[in-house]
Amino acid sequence: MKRTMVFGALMAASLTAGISPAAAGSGPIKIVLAEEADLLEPCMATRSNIGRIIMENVSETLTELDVRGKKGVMPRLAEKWEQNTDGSWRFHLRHGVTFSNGTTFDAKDVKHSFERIMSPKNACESRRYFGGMNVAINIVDDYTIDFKVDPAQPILPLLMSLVTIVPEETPLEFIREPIGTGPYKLSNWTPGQQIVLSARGGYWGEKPQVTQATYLFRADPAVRAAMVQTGEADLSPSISQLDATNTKTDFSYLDSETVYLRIDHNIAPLNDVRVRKALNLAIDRQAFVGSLVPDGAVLATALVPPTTLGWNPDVKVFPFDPDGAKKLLAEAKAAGVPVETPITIIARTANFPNVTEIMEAIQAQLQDVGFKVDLKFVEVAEHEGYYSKPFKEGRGPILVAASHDNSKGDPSFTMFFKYASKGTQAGFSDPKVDDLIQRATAAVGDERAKLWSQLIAYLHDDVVADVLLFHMVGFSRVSERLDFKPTIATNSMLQLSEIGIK
Amino acid sequence: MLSFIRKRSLSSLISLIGLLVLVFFLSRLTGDPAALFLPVEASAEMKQQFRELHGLNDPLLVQFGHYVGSVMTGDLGESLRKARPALDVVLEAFIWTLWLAAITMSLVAVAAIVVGSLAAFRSGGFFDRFSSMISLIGASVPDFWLAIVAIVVFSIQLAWLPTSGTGSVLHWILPIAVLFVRPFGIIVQVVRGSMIGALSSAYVKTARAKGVKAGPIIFVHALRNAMLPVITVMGDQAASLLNGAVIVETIFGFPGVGKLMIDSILQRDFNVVLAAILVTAIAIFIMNVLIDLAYALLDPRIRH
Amino acid sequence: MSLSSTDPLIIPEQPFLKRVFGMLWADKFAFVAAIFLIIVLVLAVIGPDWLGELAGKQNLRGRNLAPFDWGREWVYWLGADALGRPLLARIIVAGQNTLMVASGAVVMSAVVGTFLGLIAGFSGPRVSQVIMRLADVIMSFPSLLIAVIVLFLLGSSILNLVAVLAITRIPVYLRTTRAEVLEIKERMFVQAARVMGASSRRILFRHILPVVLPTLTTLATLDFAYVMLAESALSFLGIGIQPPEITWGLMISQGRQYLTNAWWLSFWPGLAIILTTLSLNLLSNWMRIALDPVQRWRLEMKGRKNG
Amino acid sequence: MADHLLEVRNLSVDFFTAAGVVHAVRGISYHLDRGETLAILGESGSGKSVSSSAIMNLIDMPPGHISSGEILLEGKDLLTMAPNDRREVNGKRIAMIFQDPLSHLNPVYTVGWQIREAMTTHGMAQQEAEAETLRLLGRVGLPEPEHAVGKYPHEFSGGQRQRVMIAMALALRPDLLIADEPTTALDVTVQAEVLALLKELQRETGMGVLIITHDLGVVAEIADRVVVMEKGVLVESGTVREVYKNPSHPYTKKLIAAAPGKGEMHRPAVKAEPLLVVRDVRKRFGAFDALKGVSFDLAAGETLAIVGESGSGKSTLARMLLRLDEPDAGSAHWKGRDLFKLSPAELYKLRRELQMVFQDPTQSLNPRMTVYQLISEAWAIHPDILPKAKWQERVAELLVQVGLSADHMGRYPHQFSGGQRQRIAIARALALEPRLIVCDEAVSALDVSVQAQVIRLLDQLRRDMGISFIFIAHDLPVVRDFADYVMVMRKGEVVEMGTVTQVFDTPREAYTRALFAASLDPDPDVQAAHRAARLERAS
Repeated sequence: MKRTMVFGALMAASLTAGISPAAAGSGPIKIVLAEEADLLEPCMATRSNIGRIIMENVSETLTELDVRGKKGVMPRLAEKWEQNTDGSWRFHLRHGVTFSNGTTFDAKDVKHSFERIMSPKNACESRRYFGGMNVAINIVDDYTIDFKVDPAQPILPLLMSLVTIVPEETPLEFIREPIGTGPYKLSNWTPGQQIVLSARGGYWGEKPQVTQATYLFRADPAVRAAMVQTGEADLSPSISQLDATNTKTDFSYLDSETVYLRIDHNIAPLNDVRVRKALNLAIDRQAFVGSLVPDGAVLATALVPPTTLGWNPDVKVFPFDPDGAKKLLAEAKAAGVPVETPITIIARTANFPNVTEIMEAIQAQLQDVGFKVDLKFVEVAEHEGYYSKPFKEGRGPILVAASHDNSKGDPSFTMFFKYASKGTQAGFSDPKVDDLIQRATAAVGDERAKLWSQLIAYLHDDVVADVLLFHMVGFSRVSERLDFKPTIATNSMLQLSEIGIK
Repeated sequence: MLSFIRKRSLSSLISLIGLLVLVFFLSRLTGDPAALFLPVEASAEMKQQFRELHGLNDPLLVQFGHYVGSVMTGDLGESLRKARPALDVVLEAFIWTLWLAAITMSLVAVAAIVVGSLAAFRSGGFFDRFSSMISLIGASVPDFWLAIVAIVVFSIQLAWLPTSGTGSVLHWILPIAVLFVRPFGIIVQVVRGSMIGALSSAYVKTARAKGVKAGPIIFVHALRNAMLPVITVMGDQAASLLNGAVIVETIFGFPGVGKLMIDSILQRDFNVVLAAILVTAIAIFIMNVLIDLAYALLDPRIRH
Repeated sequence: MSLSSTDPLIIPEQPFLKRVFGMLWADKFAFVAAIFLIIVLVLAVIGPDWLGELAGKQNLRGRNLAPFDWGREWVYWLGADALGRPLLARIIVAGQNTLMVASGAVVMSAVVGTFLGLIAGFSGPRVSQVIMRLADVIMSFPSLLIAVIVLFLLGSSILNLVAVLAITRIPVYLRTTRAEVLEIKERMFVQAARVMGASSRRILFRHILPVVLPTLTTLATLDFAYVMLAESALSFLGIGIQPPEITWGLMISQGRQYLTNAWWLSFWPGLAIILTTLSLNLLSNWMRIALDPVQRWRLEMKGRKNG
Repeated sequence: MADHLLEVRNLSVDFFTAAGVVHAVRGISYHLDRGETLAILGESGSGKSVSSSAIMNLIDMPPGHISSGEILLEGKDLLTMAPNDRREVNGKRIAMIFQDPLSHLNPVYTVGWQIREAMTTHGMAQQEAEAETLRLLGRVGLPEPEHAVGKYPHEFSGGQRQRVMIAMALALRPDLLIADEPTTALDVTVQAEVLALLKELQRETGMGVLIITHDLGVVAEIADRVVVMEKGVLVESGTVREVYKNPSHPYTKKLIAAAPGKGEMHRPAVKAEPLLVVRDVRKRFGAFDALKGVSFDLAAGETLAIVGESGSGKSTLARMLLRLDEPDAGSAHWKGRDLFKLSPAELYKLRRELQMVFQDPTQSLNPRMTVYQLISEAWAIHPDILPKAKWQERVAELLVQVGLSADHMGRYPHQFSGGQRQRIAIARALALEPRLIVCDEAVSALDVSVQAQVIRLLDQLRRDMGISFIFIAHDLPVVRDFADYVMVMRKGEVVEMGTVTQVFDTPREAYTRALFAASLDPDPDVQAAHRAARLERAS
C-alpha cells in the first residue's frame, strides 16, 4: 500500500516535470552541476559549489566584476563609490531594493553582512579575503556607507564583489534559507536531489528570461553531458573534454584554473635554480595541448590568467629543450648538487581533468632528461597537508601538482598566498618578492599593474619559482534552446540573468 | 521469541557500540576537517576558529565524552558541512537506499530462485551451464563500467530511459538493473547448490513416489528446504546494499546513504559518518532479526 | 545402499602429476581454465621485467589507438591507452599487481578468518562470543568506508590495500568456518579422534580443517573476483592503487571516461578480470571434486577413458 | 493366463559408477499377485532395491540405465508408458514406503499436508482429502489424529513417523505397496507393531505387498514368498518356508547360517577382580532424565552387553565412560581411579586403555584420510607407543589381524565395504593396545553375514588379548553369541542384569520378555508360533 503511494507520487512528479511550457523567450531551465551544494549560505558563496547557485542569483554584492567585457568593477547594489581623502571607501547604495522577504535594503544590511562574515561565531569563508585587515564601518546615512580599512586597500571595491548582502535580521550562525536581493529566491531544496530557484517579483533590475532554474547534481561528467543531450537538463557548465563532441552545444572556455607544479625550494636539489630551470625545460607543454589538455588551453607564464591585471605578455614560456635541461643538470651535478635524489610529485586524484595521465606524462618527460621522479597520488586532505604550511619536517624534494583559480582580475588574490614568505603555499622566501607584493598590493592604477608585471617576470625568469603548466579550458554543454556562453567566471558563478532562452 | 530478540539486541548493541567507538577514533585520526571546509588560502586563525566552533580543539577523549553525552540524549550532533542535524541528513538519504535495496533484493530473490532452481533441476545440462556462466560473468563485471554502458545504451542510444536522477519509476530501472547483477550472480549459485542437495534428498523421492509433478517438486518440496542457506546469503547481500551502493549512487545521482557516507568521510564530516553507520547498522540488525524469523517460518524444526 | 561400496575398488596409484593431469583432462572446462591461469600467472611473474618498459612508453601522438591493427607491433594489437601506451603490454604488466593484491587479500582474509572461525567454533562460548562480535563489527562496517578510513590513515600502498581488502573479507571466512566447525565437531570421526586422546589442535587442524577446506576454497575463488572488483571500485573512488602503479581495476577505472570514444581502454582489462574469475571458478569446481577422495573417481574414470 | 498384478521380466539395470559400469541387477524376473506378500531378500549391494526403484521410476538416468526387461502392471509395461501416465501410476496404483521415515518425510510441511498432497495430486478435492487424512491417521493408529495433522515429522517418534508414511501410501488405496526396509531403523517392539499393521491393512484392502529387506526375521514374519538376491542376480525363489528349510543356493545357505542367536552361549568364569566399577551414574539433558543411576562391574577379559531400545540411555552411558559427555553424578573407577575425576593430562594417558568402536564406520572414519593415516594417527597422538619407523609395519600387522590385507593401507574408507570399514575402525582401536573396547552398536549397521564375521573377530580378540568389551546393542539375538553378562536398560534404568544364560533362558522381567517376544526369528515356523502367542496375549 505504502509502496504504491510512493510510486504514485513519483509518477505524478515525473509527469509534471515532463511538461515544459513552450513560451518563447522565457521559461524554466535545468542545470546539472558536478558537485552538490551542501549549504546555501550567502557568506560561503565564494566557494564555487555554493556560489554557482546563489551568487548574484539570490544574494547580490555591492560591486561586480565584468568578466565578459573589460569594464572592470561595475556597480551592482552600490551605484557608485569613491575613495575618501583618508583612504577609506564610500559606497552609495542603490535605492528601492528589497530583499525577497520584503524588507528594504539599506546601509544597515551592508554593515551587518560584513560583520557577519567577520564573526567568529561562524565559519564564513569569505572572511579570508579580509585577513590581516582592520575594517571600520561607518553608516553615513541609509544609503551611504564608509569602509575604513587598515592597511589601505586600493582594491576594496573589487573585494566588495565577494561580500554577499543579507538582511540585518540574519543570525550570525549559518542559515539554510538564503534571503537576498537577487532576481531569484530559493523555492525548493531537496537535499541530494535538487535545488530550485524561482524568479521573484519586485526585483530592482531587469526581469530575467529564465523564470525558474532547477539544479541537479551528477558526479560523473559523462552523465552530465548525456543529460543535456537527452534533454533531461539544459545546461551543464562542466563536461569532459572527451564528451564535448557536438559543436552546436559544446563550448570551451578558459576556466581560470591554472595548473602548476609548486616547487619546494627548501630542499636540495630543488634549491638550485639550474635544477628548477631544467624541470621547466624538460616538459613538452605544447605536446599536451590538443591531447591530454584540450585545445584552447593556454601555456601559463604566471599563476594568474591573461585577463588579470598586470599579466606580463613579455614573459615567454620555457621552450621544450631536453638537451638544455640535461646540460643544466650536468652543470648542477658538477657543482655538487645532489640531482640524483628522487623527487616526488604529489598530485591529487581528480584534481583536474586527466590529472593522472598528465602527471604520468610529466613524470616520463622528467625522467627522460635524467631526473629521478616518483609520482604519488593522494586525496584532498593529504594533498592539502603537502601543499600548505607548515610543511612536514624530514620531507624529501617535492613537487606539488596543484590547480589555482583566480578569476577576480587582480593578482593580489594569488601572489601573497603563493609567493610571499608568509604565504601559506609559498615554496620559498625571497625578500624582493615580498617587497614587490607589498608594494603592488598598496598601489593603484598603472603603478599597480606595472609592479605586478615586474613580479610575474621576476618569479618566472629569475626565481624560477615553479613549473607553470596551463591555463585550463573547461567545456560546457548548452542546450540549443538556450543562449548562453560560459565565461572565465562560470566556475564560481553562474548568473541566470545572463542566460537567454531562444 | 521476545527473549530471543532481546538477547540478539543486547549482543548487537555491544557490536554497535564497538563499531561507533572504532569509527569515532579512526575517522578523527584521518585528518582535520578545517583544512577541507575552508579554502587553501584560509589563514591559520580562521582554521583555528573553525575548530573552536566545532569543538575539534579538545583532546580526543573529551570530544568522545561530549559525543557520548549528546548521543545519550538522542542528539547525534550536527553536520559540519551542511549545518543541520546529522541524523536528518542520514535519514533522508537512507530512505532512498532502503527502497533501492528492498526493490533490488526482491527482484534478485525471485529471479535467482527461479533460475537457480531450474538450473539445479537439470544440473549439468545446457541451461545450467549457460546460467552459471552468465551469472558468473555478471558477478565479475565492475559495476561502474556496467552503469556507464547501461546509460550509453539505454539512455543515449535508445533513449528509452532517463540517464540518472530520481523522479519517476523509469529513473529506478537502470540503478536497480545495475545493482541487480552481482547479488543475482552470487545467489543463483547458492540456490543452485542448495537445490541440488534438496532435490536429491529422500523426501523428494517420496514425493516422486506419490506422483507429484515436477513443478511442485521443485518449488514446493525442494525449494522451501533449500531456502535456509539462500536466505543467509541474501541477508549478506542485502546488508551490503543497505550499506549503500556507493558507485551506483554516485553515477546515477541517487541520493542514497552510501555516497553520503563516503562523501562525509572524504570531507571529514564525522557526525554524519557516525550517524550513517548507526542508522545502517540498526537497519541491518532489524533485517537480521527478520531473517531469523524467516528461518523459523520456513523450517519448523528451528521454532522453539 | 550406495552402489560404490559394492566392491572395494582397486585403483592403481599413478604418479601425482600424471594423476592431476589426467583428472584435469577429464574436465575440459577446467583444463582450459587451468591453462589460462597458468599463462596469466607466468605473465604476471615475468610481465613487469619483460614488458615493463614498453608498457610505460608514452606516445601522445598515438593516443587511444584502436585495436586489431595487425600491421603494428603485437603489443598494440589490443590498442593503446590515453597516453599511447600499448594496452596488451599494460594488461600483462598490470597482472602482477592485480594478482598480488587479489591473492594477497584473499589469502590473508582466508587464513585469518579461518583461524578465528576454527577457534570460535571449537572454543567455549565466551571466546566465541568475543570473536563473533568482532565479526559483527566488521560486517556492519561498510566495506568501502573501512577502506577509505584505513587508506587515509595508512596511505595508499599495495600492502595497505591488501590489508584493507582482507579486513573486510575476514567475517565471510570466519562465519562460514565457524558454522561448519560447529557441525563437523559433532561428527563421529571427530569423536573417534577424541577417544584416541587427540588434542584440540590436532582435531582442529587434522580432522576438521581438511573437511572445511573445500568450502573455503570455493569461497576464496569467488572472493577473488570480489576483491578484484572492490579494488577497481576503490580506484573509481580515487583511493585505490595509484598511478604509475597499474592494476586491471585501475585500468578499467581510468578507461571508463573514454567508454564512448575508445571502448577498448576499459574493455580489455575488464575482460581480463572476467576471464580470470571465470577460470578460477571452473577450476575450483574441479578442485572440489579432485580434492575429495569420495568424488575423485569421477575425474579419474573420465581421465582414463579419454586419455 | 491372467495377468499378474505385477510382473518383472528380465530386468537389467546398469549404473555408471566408480568402478565403471555396475550391473546393479541382471535379468531378474519375479511376479506378485493381489493379496500376496513377496519379499526381496538381500544384503547391501545385492541390488534388491533397484527393481522397486525401477517400478517407481525413481532411478536417476543418468547415471542409471535400464538395459533390458519390462515391468508389467496388470499386463501394461510401465517402462514404455508416457511420462505423465507413468506419474499417475505412482501413488495411485503403486505406493511406496521407505526405510528412514524421518528423512523421507519433508521436514518443513505438516504430516497432514503431506498426506493430503498424495490425494490432491491425483485430483481429489481438498475437503475430501482433509477428511480422508484424518481417517487414515486414525486407521494407522496415530493418537489424536486431529492434533497430529498439524504437526511436523520431527515431532513424532520413529514408529509414528512410519505410520504416517503408511497412511500416506495407502491414501489412494493402491493395488501394490512397496515397502523398502520399512522397519530397519526401528526398535524391535516398534518393528513388530508396524509389521502387524501392514499385514492388517493388506488383509483389509487386498493389495499386493512387495517388501524389500535384509532381515530373515522380517521375511519370516510377513512374507508369503521370497526371492533372494546376490550381486544383482536373483539366486533363489520360493515360498518362505521352502527357502528357509530347504535352501538350494549356497548364498542362501550362508545367509541363513549367519542369522545370530543360535550358537553356544558363554558361561563366564568365576567373577574376577573388577577392572571397571561403575556406580550410580546419572545424567539429565534439560528436563529429560537420560540416566537414572546405573551401576555395574566389569572384569578383565569379560564382555558386558548393554541392550535397550532408543532412549534407554545405553549410548549416553558409553559416551560418559569415554568422557565424551560429562555425568551429573556417580563414579566409574578404572583400576581404582575415578574416570570422571581425571585431569585432562591423566585422561590423555588413560585414553590408551579405553577405546571405542562406533556404530557407523562410514561416519567414524575421516573420509579424507587413508587407512594408513587413520590407524597410525593413534601413534601420532601417543608417540611413546611406537617409533615412526615401525608404523608401516605395524599397520600392516593390524590390518592382517582384523582380516584385511596390508596393501589396503593407501586407500580411503569409501573404497571399502561396510564390514571392511568396521574392521578398519577396530584396527584403529587396537592400535592403542587398549584394555577395554566399548562397542556402541558396532554391528547394527552391518549385513547379517558381515555382522557374524565382525563378532567372531571381536570374540577372537578377547580370547587372544584379554580385552574387555562393553557391547551396546538394541537387538537381543546379536549379543547372545558374544556376551558374558547382559544388562537390559529402559528409560535410563537397568531393568535386568545377569549372565547371558540367565537373561536368555530365564528372563525375570516382563520388559525383557517383551523384547524377546518382539525380536523376529528367521524360522517361519518359530515366528508363526510367536505371532500366534502374541495374538493370544492381545485378545
